[in-house]
Amino acid sequence: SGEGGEGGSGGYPRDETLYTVGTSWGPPVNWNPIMRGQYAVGTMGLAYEPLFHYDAEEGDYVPWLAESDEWPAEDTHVITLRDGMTWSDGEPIVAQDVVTTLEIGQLDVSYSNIWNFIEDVEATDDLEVTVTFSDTRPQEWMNWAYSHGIVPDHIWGEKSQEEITDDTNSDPVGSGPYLYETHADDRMVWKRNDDWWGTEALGLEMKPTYIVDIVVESNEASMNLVRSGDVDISNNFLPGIDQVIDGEEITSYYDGPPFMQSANTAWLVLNHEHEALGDVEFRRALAHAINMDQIVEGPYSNLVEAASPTGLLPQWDDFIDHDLVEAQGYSYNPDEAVAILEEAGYMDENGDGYVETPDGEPISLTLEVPSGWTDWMESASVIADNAQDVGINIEATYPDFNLLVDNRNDGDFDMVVNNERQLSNTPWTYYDYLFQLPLRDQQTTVNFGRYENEEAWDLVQELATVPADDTEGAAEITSRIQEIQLAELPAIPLWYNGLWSQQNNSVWTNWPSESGYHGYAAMWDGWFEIGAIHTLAEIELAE
Amino acid sequence: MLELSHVHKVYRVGAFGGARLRAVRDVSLTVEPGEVVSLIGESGSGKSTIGKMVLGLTGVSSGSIVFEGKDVSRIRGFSAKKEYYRRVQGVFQDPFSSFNPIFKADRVFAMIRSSYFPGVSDADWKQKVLDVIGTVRLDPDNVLNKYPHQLSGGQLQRLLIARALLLDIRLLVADEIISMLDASTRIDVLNLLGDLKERGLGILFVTHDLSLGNYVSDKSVILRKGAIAEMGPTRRVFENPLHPYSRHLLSCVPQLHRTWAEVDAELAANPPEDVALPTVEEGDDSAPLTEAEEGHFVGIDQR
Amino acid sequence: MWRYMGRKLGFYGLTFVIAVTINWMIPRFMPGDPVRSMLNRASISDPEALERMTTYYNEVFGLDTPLHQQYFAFWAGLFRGDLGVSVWLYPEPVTDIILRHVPYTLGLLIPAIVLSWIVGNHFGAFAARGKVLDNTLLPVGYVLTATPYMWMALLLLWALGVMGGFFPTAGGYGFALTPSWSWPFFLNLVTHWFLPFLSMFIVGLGGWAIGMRNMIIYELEADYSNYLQALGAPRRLIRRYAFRNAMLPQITGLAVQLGTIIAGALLTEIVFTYPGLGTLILRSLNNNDLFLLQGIFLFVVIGVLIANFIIDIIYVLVDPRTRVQMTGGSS
Amino acid sequence: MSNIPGAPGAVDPATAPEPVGERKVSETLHFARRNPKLLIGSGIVLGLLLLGLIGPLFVTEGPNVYIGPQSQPPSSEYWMGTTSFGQDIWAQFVHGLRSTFITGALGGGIAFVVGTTVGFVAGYKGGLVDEILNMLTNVVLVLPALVVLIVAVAYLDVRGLVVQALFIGLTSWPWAARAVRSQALSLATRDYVDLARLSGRRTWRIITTEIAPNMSSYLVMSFILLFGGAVLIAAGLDFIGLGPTGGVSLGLMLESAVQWSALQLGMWWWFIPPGAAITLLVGSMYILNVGLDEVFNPKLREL
Amino acid sequence: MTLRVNDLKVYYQTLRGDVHALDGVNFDLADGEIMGLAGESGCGKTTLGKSLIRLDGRMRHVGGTIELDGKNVPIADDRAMSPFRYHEISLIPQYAMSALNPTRKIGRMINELLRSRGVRPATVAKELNRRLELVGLDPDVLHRFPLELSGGMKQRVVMVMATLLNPSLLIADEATSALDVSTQRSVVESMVEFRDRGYVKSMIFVTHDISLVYQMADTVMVMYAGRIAEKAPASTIINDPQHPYTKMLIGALPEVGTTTADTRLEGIPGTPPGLLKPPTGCRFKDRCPIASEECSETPPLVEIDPGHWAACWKTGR
Ligand SMILES: Nc1ncnc2c1ncn2[C@@H]1O[C@H](COP(=O)(O)OP(=O)(O)OP(=O)(O)O)[C@@H](O)[C@H]1O
Ligand SMILES: Nc1ncnc2c1ncn2[C@@H]1O[C@H](COP(=O)(O)OP(=O)(O)OP(=O)(O)O)[C@@H](O)[C@H]1O
Ligand SMILES: [Mg+2]
Ligand SMILES: [Mg+2]
Repeated sequence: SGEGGEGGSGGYPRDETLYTVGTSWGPPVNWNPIMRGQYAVGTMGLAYEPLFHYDAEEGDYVPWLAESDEWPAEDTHVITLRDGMTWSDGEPIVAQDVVTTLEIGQLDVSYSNIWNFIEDVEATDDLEVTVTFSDTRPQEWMNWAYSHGIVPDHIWGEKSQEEITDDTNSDPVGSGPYLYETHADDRMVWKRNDDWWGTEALGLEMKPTYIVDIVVESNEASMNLVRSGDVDISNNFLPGIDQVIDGEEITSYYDGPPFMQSANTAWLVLNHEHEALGDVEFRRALAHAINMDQIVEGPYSNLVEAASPTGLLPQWDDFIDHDLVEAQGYSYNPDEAVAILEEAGYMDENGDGYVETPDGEPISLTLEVPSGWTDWMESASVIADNAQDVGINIEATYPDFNLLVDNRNDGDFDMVVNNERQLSNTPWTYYDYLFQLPLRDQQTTVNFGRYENEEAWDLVQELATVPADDTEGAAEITSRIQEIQLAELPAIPLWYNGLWSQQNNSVWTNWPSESGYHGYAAMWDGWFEIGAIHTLAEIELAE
Repeated sequence: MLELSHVHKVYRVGAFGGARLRAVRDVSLTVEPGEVVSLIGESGSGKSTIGKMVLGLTGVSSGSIVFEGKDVSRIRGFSAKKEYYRRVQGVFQDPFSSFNPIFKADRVFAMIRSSYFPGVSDADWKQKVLDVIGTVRLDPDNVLNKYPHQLSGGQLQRLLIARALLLDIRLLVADEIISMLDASTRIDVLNLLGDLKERGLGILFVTHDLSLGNYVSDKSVILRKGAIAEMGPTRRVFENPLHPYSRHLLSCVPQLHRTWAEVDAELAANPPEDVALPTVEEGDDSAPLTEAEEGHFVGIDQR
Repeated sequence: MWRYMGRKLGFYGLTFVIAVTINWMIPRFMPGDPVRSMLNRASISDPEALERMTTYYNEVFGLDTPLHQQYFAFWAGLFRGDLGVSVWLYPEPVTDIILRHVPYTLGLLIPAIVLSWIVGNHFGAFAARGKVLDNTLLPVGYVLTATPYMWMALLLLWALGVMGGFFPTAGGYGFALTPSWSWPFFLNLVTHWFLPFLSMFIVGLGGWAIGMRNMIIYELEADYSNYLQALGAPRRLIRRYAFRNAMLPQITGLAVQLGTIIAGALLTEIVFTYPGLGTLILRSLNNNDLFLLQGIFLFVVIGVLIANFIIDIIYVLVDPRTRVQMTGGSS
Repeated sequence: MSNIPGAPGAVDPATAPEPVGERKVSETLHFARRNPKLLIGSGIVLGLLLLGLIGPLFVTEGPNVYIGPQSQPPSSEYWMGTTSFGQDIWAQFVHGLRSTFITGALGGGIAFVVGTTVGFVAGYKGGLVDEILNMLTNVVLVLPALVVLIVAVAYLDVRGLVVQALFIGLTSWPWAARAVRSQALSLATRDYVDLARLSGRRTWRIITTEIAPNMSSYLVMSFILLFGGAVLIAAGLDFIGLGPTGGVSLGLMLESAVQWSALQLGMWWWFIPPGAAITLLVGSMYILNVGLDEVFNPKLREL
Repeated sequence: MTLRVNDLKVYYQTLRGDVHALDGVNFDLADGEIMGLAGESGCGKTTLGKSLIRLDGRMRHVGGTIELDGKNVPIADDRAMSPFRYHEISLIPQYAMSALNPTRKIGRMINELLRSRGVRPATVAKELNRRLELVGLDPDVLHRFPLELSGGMKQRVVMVMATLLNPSLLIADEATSALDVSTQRSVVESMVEFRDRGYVKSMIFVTHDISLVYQMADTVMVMYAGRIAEKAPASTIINDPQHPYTKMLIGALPEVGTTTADTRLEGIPGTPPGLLKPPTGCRFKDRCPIASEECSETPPLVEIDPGHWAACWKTGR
């Protein structure tokens, strides 16, 4: 490559530096861990850390800043911090930091909804925090606890709402394994914190001295960089990467399809306020009409897998009721779709090739995906074609992303594709996403389809109260939820979006793989906390 | 019939109309039926501008132009203009650019017909056209159904006059109609003007050539820098030029039988008597005339 | 002369006011709400919090006052160099973001324009030398100008970057480097700059060559050329005069073409992910940061106006005709 | 992208357009038939047009349908190969060509109509009207079209071919207006224009029947340049993702080729043809224009 | 004898064939002679002027010879002509208004021209200033751009420039037609002055204005349709023309003092023939009131009086 001889030119030594790309889509401008979705890559995970991590492989919570925790009563959670940890400015990490972090949630920030169920938080000791709940929801609480970073009280304690939302926190004082080094419009550079508490406490030794995360917003540029070895790992969707992965120099988790681990589910969200879409039979017919293989093989060239009818990620296999799926699931079957439609009275009376409602009203639906999201655009047009093949008139449209979001939040749409929920500690996040009630004028994060089923929502709430480590108890509830889900099809799971991760092994090797170490090689927000941080310790220099 | 009184024309020149150019300054003159009035002057003296104003092709800055009792500069509206053109027509300097090169030459007749004689039958119209072509002494076979480039300048110029004659015109503005023609043909066109005069037409004849102005006109107006330097019956003006500028002009005209030297010698031998020229204040735009002898006026002296 | 400049400045001022007004109007009268799109990304589920934040951001972006106040506030901000706050990179000021990218665009544009103009003009003058040259070089020139900027960029990127591996394929400088005043850094900068520059240079070249060829043919037909020939002046002298005189309209051509060239630079940058304004435009589009987009628009307009003014001044300095007309020479 | 410097026809706005009489027509044909630039240029343009017109009739499936194996290089079955999803690039190509012609014709057409109207009115009316229109023209001319378009189009939620063409048309007319204006300005001083006014013709008829036909070759050339410019601008817009939503065009093909890593995967058959077609189309239009110029402009004719 | 033109034929090539613009032109020009060249438009005056200095791309030398000061002038050979141009034969074009490079100061342009013709500007600088003053120009004009001068001034500058190397022959093609009468007079008078001072040996003054020719020329040559009709001393042409064409032409000119009321002048009926396929015989015969049988033969140009040449069967002795 043209970058050849620049190692010695005052840059970062190549063999001490990990180059990453594909996570940030804009210049790093913000290191404020409270402002979810806006901060630079690594702000959460490399600089700020949560109380717990979650091991998605094992389904366990891993104490992180916390050393231990216990539930002395159903509505009380006592968390003890590790001793001897310090912030990067040298101040000790104490219980008050946790209290302050939680209390920031009383302002208008993204996690302010935890105060719906938290009653009080108190530093009962230098290192001990006691949280009491007005409404105990361990699954939801633990979700917060592992996904939100703790910030130092001595810096954040006195900040007002405005200071918190508008602060770029350009000199982040965190607890994590890396320190802010520098940034430019197209890169974010982290330097290893050699005093990190975890080296000793967790036995984790971070390999790269520097992590340079590069901002490149086009996947083709990213592809060039991985192929040339200018970067070590790319975390964006690279169309055609299947032709490039050779298992030697360029690797991903699997050597063959689907190449990537699954990261989240893409759902076909249906607007239940629409006459036909509100009819479960119609939905069922639609579900049968979609040829997922065509999407998987076409736009994705086998880089993704078709989703289970439950939509739960493979990592949540324990929560899937396989017998139920066997009995009640569906698969691509256009004839079946036609039959279902016919039986339910959806027929093409006017001869335009498309079915009408039983009342004879013509049906014409649009499937919206954001303009410019090319893989989705392609997929949407496949879905529309599939549906048209069984007589359902669906047209794929590609509005601007914001318009789509507005429409979606307002309930002003027929169908959209959405994948906002990631892999997490609990399928509760998915069910919360599907069934949350009550409906509001604006559905900004969940239940875009405005599906109303009190029974299902009660079950979801019940799931939230299951102790975090009670997998079986949870599985029992998820099975009951799935029964409703498969009968009702509130939304149709389409495919599992991959944890896009492709690595060039010429400098760093020993990346997570099917045959090797089972972890996640991703710089994505939220993934360090479910195991990706370990990857930084696992990788090794190539010969 | 036509009376210009204290006509001014100011052009705005330069982008944003920054500068002003006084092309015509306080011009007053009359044209009577059956009278040929020559407007004589060097390039840029405002001759064409006067012609254009009379024809309503450009506006008048101040003063009035009255034709048969109506103020021409106040004619508003398309149909009023059209009526005016029934009475007043013009012929321009360049016969070749007076015809749209992509159409046949006799289209100028058809335009008159469609505007003014929509009701006339084909046969009547044909007769009318043949009549006027006869009047201008052209052979219809030679000129009809031809493209402009197939005709000579003289023919074209005569066609234009014929075109004007299709209408019942009272006044013809002839702007340098012969300056582009060859010596051998220009005289025919000039003679034609003489014929028209006989028919009672008033003619405003614009020229820079003194001998030509002299040949046809009853009254001559010598213009300088937009203002009248001298005006009077042609013979008087030429035999007894009163304004120094007119004298200078006459001395420079190449004459066929007298050389410049002879002319200069003559002038030196019997120097013309000087007349008192009218004067104006600095910054005054008017250009008054003094009547030196009957009907013979001199204007201000502009340096 | 000063009056002329004053008038020109007046015109540019007016253009600027119109551009600003249009720019101000677009987000306010077209569909789409920037604040909402910003909140959409923040994934706030609590409806009350959402409402409070909407109010807050409306205030931040100055969308809460009556329209005319917004308009004046916009102007006032403009004079303070304040183009508002980016939605995408909230809370960074738009001006700061743009200023970081401008040097790259200028660094690409100015050499590309100047060099393609100079080389193109000589090339064109050379082509006008004879029929054979004319008939072979001319079509090449036309094909070059007809090439969409991004396609030329793609071809070069593919051939010399991806396939050949001679040049880096993205970015403004190597990712291993931190900007410094050192030779290695400078060289690195140049290797990244070269392909985008080359592609703009090549496309630009064709246009100027053709323009020059047409102008010079026209000048060689002019009366003064004819007269010089009649007086037996050698072709060299005549060509020199013709070239110089043909150059002058090419200067104005530069002003006319500026918009196109800038558009070309933006597209080229996008192909090479070169961190200039073009890439920034694409990013602000993809992230729906309409405030940033507006800011870039204003910047480009100001740049174009300044460039036009400079070209005007240059033109006045080199063409005696305009100079004389302006001082009101006698004629 | 609206014009190329010193584009043919823009060379010399002062040269009077040639008249086209009968003789001229045959002469023009004579030169036209002998002008390789004209012949080659129009040959390619017509060929591409034909391809865009009838090509889509011969591809059975829509341009975006997955019909074949993925990422195939050109073969006898898929003439231009397939995309990474197995779309037939040939089908996309012919459909894209068609919409490129539509955008060009529509965008160029709108720009042409606006530009010539503004140009004619400004040039013919002169005075204040001219100054205001001229100012407007210059303002639009100075603003960089693509950037204006990006900002404007970015606010549109759903974009179509027609809207795109409309926007392009509304931003790319000024240089045509300027050129037409200067031509009209010189033609409006022709005597036959004045003569038409004296014949009682209305303004718009004078513009359409006296002035416009005399610059028809010039107008044709302007349209061609506007067409080419519109195609290039449209391709630019398409390329940055502001193209018509859900359509096919050569620009969109380029965009998707880039987005789907055709460069990195060496799928040259995906990004070479659309760019080459645009270049070829616009380039041959320019060459055609030089040819036209050489045919119509007597100064450039060669025996 | 300065110039001897012998049976000169120059054609224009056009699509529809050759235009016989000069079809056998013979004349002599004596030292110190100013010859006015008159005739109707299109008769070949400009062509003749141009042939003597530079044929443009479409002109073709078909036949005939030109001798200047005893040397053959190779008009068909552009390269061989070069030494003659400016040094021997010079030109004041009709388009003097645009004959100067608009972007060069006049002085600089003259210097560059001189240098390119192998003359050191310094050697003629004094002469240049003197001549400028002679024609009434401040030498300061050399520091100005052409745009800053009026038409008459430019005309004079071109005149000075064209004659700076004292050519044997100066061709002035309609050099004063665009000027106002008073300017015209002063320019014409300076031309005569130049001849008198010997700056130019002889001069061909092309014009369509016969009265102007009378003011300055020693001899007048009248052309008709690519041929010479008559050549004679100026006063003879005006007062005693012999060729019927000349007679009619003179007869058609009004004079200051004549009016329609006194005399009615008559033009020449008809139009000159096209030169694409010129008629055989005398080209004027179709318009000639005294044409007869013999006119279908081409009349030779004969000297009917000393210094008076005419091409007409009727005038021959
Ligand atoms: N449309 C115009 N705008 C500005 N100035 C004009 C316009 N028309 C004429 N002029 C100016 O007005 C003055 C008088 O012009 P006009 O055409 O009347 O002169 P003229 O006497 O006819 O000259 P010529 O003999 O050259 O035709 C000139 O200085 C001319 O430049
Ligand atoms: N470039 C040309 N191509 C073809 N024919 C030409 C060309 N130039 C002149 N002619 C023809 O040659 C003949 C002589 O033209 P020339 O210009 O010498 O006439 P002229 O006497 O100078 O006329 P004028 O008084 O109008 O200047 C004319 O019939 C003319 O049509
Ligand atoms: Mg005039
Ligand atoms: Mg001539």
